[in-house]
Amino acid sequence: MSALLLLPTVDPAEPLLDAASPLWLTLLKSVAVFGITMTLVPLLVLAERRVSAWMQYRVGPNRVGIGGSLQPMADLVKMLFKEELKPDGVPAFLFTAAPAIAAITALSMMAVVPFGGTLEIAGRSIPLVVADVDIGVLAVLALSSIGVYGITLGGWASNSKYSLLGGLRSSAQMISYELTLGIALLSVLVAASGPEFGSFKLSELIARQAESGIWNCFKLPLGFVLFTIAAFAETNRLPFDLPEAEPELVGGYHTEYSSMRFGLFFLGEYAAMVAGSAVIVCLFLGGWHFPYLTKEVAVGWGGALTQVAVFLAKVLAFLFFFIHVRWTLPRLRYDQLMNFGWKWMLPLSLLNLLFAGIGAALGWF
Amino acid sequence: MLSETTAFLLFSAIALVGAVNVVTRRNPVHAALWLVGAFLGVAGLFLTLGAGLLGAIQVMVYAGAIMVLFLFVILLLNLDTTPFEGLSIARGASLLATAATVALIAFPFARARELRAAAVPDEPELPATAGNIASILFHQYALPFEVVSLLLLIAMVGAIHLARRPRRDEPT
Amino acid sequence: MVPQAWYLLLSALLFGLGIAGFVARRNTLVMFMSVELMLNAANVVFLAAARDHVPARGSACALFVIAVAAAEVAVGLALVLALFRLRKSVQADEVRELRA
Amino acid sequence: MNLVAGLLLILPLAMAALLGLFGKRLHGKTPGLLAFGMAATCFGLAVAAFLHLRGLPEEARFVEASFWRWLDLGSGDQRLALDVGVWLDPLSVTWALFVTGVGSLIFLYSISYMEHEEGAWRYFSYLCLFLFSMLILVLGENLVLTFLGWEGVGLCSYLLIGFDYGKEVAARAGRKAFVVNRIGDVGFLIGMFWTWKLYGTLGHGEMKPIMAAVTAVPPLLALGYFVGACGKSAQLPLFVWLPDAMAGPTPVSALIHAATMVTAGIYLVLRLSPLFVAAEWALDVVAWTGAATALFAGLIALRQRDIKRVLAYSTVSQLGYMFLACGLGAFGAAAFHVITHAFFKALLFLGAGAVIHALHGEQDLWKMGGLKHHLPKTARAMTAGAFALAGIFPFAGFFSKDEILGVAFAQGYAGDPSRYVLWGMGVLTAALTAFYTARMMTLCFGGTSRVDPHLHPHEAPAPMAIALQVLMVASIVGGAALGFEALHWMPLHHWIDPVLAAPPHPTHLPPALNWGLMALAMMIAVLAWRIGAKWYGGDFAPARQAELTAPRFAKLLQGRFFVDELYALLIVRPLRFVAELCLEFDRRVVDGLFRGAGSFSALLSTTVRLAQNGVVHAYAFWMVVGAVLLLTLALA
Amino acid sequence: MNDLLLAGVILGPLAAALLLALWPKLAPEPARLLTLLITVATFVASLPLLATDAAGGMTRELDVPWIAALGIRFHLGVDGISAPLVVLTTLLMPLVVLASYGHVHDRVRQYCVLLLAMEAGMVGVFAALDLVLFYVFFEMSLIPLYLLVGVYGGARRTYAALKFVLFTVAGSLLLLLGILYVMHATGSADFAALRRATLSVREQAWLFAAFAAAFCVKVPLVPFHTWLPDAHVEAPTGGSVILAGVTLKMGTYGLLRFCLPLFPAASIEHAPLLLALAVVGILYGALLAWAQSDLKKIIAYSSVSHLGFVVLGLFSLQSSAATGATLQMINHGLSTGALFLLIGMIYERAHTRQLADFGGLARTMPRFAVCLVFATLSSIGLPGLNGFVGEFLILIGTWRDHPLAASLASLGVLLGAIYMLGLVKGLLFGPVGHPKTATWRDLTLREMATLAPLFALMIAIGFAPQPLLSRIEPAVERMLERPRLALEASLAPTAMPSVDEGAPPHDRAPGERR
Repeated sequence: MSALLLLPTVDPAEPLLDAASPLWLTLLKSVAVFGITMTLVPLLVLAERRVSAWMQYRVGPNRVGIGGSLQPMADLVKMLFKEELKPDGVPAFLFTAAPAIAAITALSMMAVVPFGGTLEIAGRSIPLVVADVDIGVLAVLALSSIGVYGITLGGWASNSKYSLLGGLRSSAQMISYELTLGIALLSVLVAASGPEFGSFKLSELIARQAESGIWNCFKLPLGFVLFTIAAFAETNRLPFDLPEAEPELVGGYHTEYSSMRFGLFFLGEYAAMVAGSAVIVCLFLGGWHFPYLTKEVAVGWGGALTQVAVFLAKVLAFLFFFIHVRWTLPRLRYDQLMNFGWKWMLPLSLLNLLFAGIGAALGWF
Repeated sequence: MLSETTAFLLFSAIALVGAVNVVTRRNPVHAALWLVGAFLGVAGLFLTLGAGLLGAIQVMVYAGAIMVLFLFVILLLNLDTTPFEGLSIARGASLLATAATVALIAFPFARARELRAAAVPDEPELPATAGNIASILFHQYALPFEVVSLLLLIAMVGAIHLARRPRRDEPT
Repeated sequence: MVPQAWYLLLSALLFGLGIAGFVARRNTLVMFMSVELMLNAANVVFLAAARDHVPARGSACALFVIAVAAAEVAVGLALVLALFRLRKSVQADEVRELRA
Repeated sequence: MNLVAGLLLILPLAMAALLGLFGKRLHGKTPGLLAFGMAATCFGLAVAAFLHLRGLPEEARFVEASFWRWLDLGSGDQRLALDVGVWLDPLSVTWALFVTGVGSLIFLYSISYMEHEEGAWRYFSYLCLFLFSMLILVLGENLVLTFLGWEGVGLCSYLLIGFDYGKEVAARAGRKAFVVNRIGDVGFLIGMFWTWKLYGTLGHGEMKPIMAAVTAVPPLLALGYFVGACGKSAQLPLFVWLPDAMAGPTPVSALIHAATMVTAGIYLVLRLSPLFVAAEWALDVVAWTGAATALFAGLIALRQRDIKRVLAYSTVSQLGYMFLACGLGAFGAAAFHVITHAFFKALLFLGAGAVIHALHGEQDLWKMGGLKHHLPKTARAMTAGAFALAGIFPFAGFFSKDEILGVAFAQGYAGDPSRYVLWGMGVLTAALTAFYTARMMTLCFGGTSRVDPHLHPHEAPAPMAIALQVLMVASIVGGAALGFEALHWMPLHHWIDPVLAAPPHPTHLPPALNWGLMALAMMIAVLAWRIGAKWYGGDFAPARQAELTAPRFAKLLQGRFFVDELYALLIVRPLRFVAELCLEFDRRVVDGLFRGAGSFSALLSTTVRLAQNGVVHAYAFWMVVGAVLLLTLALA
Repeated sequence: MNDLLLAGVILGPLAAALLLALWPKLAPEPARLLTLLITVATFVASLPLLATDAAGGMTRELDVPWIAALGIRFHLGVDGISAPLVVLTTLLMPLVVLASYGHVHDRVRQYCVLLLAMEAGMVGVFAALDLVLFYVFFEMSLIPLYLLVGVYGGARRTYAALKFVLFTVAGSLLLLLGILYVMHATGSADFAALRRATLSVREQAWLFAAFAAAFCVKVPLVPFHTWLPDAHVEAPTGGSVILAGVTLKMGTYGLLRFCLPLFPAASIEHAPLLLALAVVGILYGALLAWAQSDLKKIIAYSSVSHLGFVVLGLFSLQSSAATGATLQMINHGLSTGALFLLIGMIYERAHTRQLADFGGLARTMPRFAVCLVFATLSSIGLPGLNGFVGEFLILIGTWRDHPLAASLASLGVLLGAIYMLGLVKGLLFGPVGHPKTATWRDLTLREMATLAPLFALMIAIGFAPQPLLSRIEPAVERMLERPRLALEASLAPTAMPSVDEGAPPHDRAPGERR
């Protein structure tokens, strides 16, 4: 029997994570990323209410702080101190776990997004990304598919027909569009890698775009459009926000939720928006690269800051686009939504993939 | 700190606990969720084994798609919790059988593998990167690949046909 | 380098639990889940074995297993759905008509 | 000469075929006349052959003519070459002579006898076929042809006995005759096989030198032939068919069951006499069987009511005498008795036929009597035949029978006491013969008439009368003409003995003793005749008296020793029981076995079906168990 | 040197069968007439086959590769043994068709198709010289007969047909196994090659058992005979005639053609057993026949008895006995064929087969009476007719080596007389049995025409068997060549010089026989 219980031999040469980024540096970076996203989300909420008001020729929240700037803080306080309502006959653990899953998956997507190039300080080059995992893009996809659980369980756990139907509908929608998302992403990968397969890493993609100078959105315009629409669907944003649409399903899956649990769902949704736009920026809009401003090589503080600034500018622009779309396009009925997803988006994305494939083979990119 | 052994122990613990609960939970939804846990544990194991792509696919396909399907079915049918069947003789016998299977599989494998572990790998080191997997998939296993694709098509058609709600004019 | 034997032992345990679930449980859905467990155990073995030889090939095989599992679940659940529609329950032992 | 022989065979066959196919269209007497014409020509041919052979020197006195090669198989010593051909030699010509001679007379007789029968053409066609068979039996070149004739005559007797379809009795008697003959034939067959095995040939010509040279012959071989002879010539174990054969028309009885067919057995024994001599104790068996049959049949004849049955049993008895003669080695005497017997027995049968014809089918002696006034000529003829049968001096029977007794006594005198017993049995049978012949004659012709009143018997028509007259003359003259041993006038012996085997132990009686014996025999015959006539002449008082003294013996005789019932009990019924048993065994066991196999598989399938009980878990469980077993197997 | 006559005789009827099968609109009567013409044409075509090779070799050979991969050849050929049997088959066929006018009135076209297919199958069996081809024809001839009995038969026809098939197929499966093994062991399925191939004694024992099993069921030898009476009772007249006339001969032909020459050592070893079975068959069959009350069953059991004689002849390993046995196969075909035709005729009139119901037919149906008596005499082996020649040769040959068996067998001749004459007496003589006897018409011209050829042949073979025997004997001797050598070797192992098994069988120059 002794032969059986072989003790595992520790092999120092092959640590799990590469030595270049010691644990504390990763923690630091993750705190930084978390901090940026957490600040962006309430601003986003405020921005959305202000922009939508501006678009509808009304004022929007301007009471709290100067011109409503502290409105997010007010919302936050509301969320925290409102009474936690829990309908009876509800599986307690799942009821609370569902919004948490939604929020966690959305936030953890950011870990993979590269904010900038590599920062060269004190002899240590620090890639400005939390975890540049070599299956980077796939992680995004994986997390988005886990996100579905949050909504589904949320719908089921609140023990009411509306929320159940809402939950199921939204998850069905997210799964359908996830397909298009994946294929569009694939086309980008194919285009980026050329005849020989490159890698899944976002930083690699950005480098490729910087190298050729042309952003992917120009190389694969159809891919860019499809990816954005799919992103909208993934985050249940307006044209596709039927599940929690007030008139039909009374708030969809988060009808029964109140205060902080609702807050988490809310956070999840907006964090997903931020992450979605960040990924789009990296894939199609050249990430932190700007034709003349940024340089690929490792840069000092100045260069890094410009890279991060460029990246954030692009993300904010895209977020504005998100909000803009919400208050312009009418809501899609559920069957239209599903039809559009399966009978239009999917074939087009396959076409795009074909185009990307041919292009990569012939070396257009 | 986060060396491979600890990762292995952590993930296998998750997987095992998940698996046990899947089998023992009376409420199918809980069972499903524990299964998701088990899948994530196994995905982790894949990572420790260096197969990153598999880990992602495992999460995407198993946890993301298959389990959602399960949840759909469970939720749509809103099954109530099944009363836990007592440990009848059949149950006992079956457990005994499983124990036997486990012992049989584990024991020789462990021994056999160790003996052959030393054997020189017959092919050049092929790390499980997406590129290598893809090349194997499309060169050596081209036929199985096509067959599986056909299988998936058939499964789709079959599933649709079976689960289709019969239209009014059709007999149920 | 965790020795392969441990992976195999783990997969054996998973497989055993899968069988236990499959054989012992009445509910068809749980039986399906246990089958998934078994398939996962198989995947683990694939990769564990491949790690010391040709890692890529292990993954390729695991991929096939996953594909097949997906197909199987699709059809299986469709059947369960049809069964439920017919019998209003998914207890395996209530469906005994298919008998010689 | 071949032509003569060929014709002898072809003519009867052709006539039989002719009558068989076109007989229906010929009416009245024509079929009979045609048949008689053919028979007469055959007789002429036989005489021609006889004369031709007399012309030849003694040792070359044979003619062999083979027409076509019937069978030729094997090579070297296992060669089996048989031709269809003729073998004429004194023995076969003698037989041919009296067969065709008596035969043509009976054909003549049958013309008028069968005049009113509607199937007459069929009758004559069978008779011609019979004549062909008898001739080929006698003239056949090898034993197989003899066997062909042997079965042919059996067949014809079957057809002729069963001639009158309607009568169930006739049908059964025919079948009985054929079957019993067939038992004999089996013996004949086995004999033939054995001969071929030992001597490699069956042809008479080829066997002659071999038989002459051979010293030790397995007795069973000879007995095989003897069984065949017993079957055909109705000896003790196999005689039961002859009395029943009387169910056939009377001329048939006369021709087949008195003159010709029954003598075939003797012919066979004579033809193979050297074999019998060489087979140590075979001849003794023949002798004793002959004597026993003679005595046995004689006893039964005493109390028979039917005139034809009396004659039938007397035939069996006389045949017994012939076999006794063969057994004693006096083959010539046997032949002599055969010929004389043919004459007077044919005469008696035809006479009886005339009587029955006159009484419109009445055969019971107790319903006859006083017929000598109505049928004077028939009565005279039958009396001559009766005297010949009884062995009274001038008549034929006396000489041949006496010769046989003489040989018996001589051998006893020469030192073998058992021969004396045989002689004693012979003498006793002679006495019995005389007695029952007298009884028959007086019951039939003498005494008061017990005939049915509105029957007025009339004399037999011309053809029948002629036949009777010729035979009467033959019965009277025949004996002395062919051989008066005491006077050393033995033309028949000189003619036939060279062909036959020399008697094993030749004896010679001093003339005085010879004459003494003849006188004794004569005296016994006359005495027995007078007693018989007296007993049955008047009011049967003495007969009834005798019955009272030995009632059980009388009933035994009356019931014919219950031989038929005995056979039925010992052979027929057990055989049928075995057959039934086999049938039951066959249906139940053999068939059951196979049907059982069928039901067993059905049983098997029901048990296996139980495993499919529809419970998914059971299937799962058994799958696992199977996997476990496989694994242990693989790993062990 | 391929000769197409044999192929013609086989494929002719087969093609005709197909033609008829695919011609639904053909009315019954023309179909029957067409079949009659075809069968007669086939008979005429098969006559030249009788000119067999004096040395006993194969004539009219057709050797064409059939399944080249397995080395199986479409190899046909006829010698002294199979030529007469083929001609017997082609002779019986037109008679069966002629007889069908009496009792087959519905589905006539299918009846003809079955007959033609069966004829092709049976001729194929006798002409095949390749083991696999033989097996194919062996099975092919089985199916139409099954349908014939199963569709056109009497009350329990399905039971009888199924039983018949199960028995035969069970046997022939063993045969197939045997053939496969032989092909595996010797590498070829061709008869000529196999006759020279040497197999170990143990192999031969097993193979002999397998081959003999299939053929004994077909013969049928006693333990396997229970299917025969059922099949006959339920079969239509035509079916019975063919079943008795030819199908049974396939068993004995198989024994002679395959068991004896291919497995000589095993043949001698098993000879006593088979002789015993044969003798039992003769006596047991005769006894059963006597205890029967159904006409057809009597004849069926008589067939068991007669074929017992044939097997006796074959396994006495005597050339004259084996020749007699082959002749007896043909005689039995003629006499039993005639008897079944006659019973069919009486059945068409009386619609009952119980012997007890009949009686006194001779008066009202004289022609029927004459024919029945004639056929009976031939069947019980009256000298002068064909039956006797066969039985005589068998018994005289067997007597040389097995006197006891031969004498017991000759008892069979006696029993034969008993039950057959019982049959004849029951039918023809005695008081009138069946009330409607008077109404029955005597044999019509057609019925007489059916019987005439059979009776003619009976007389011809009875009086002059030599032309036929001279053809059969050399072929039979060639078959018995190896078993006899093995027998002599086993009897006197030391004296005999080492026998070169492989030497081609030396032909006995015809001259040498004189």
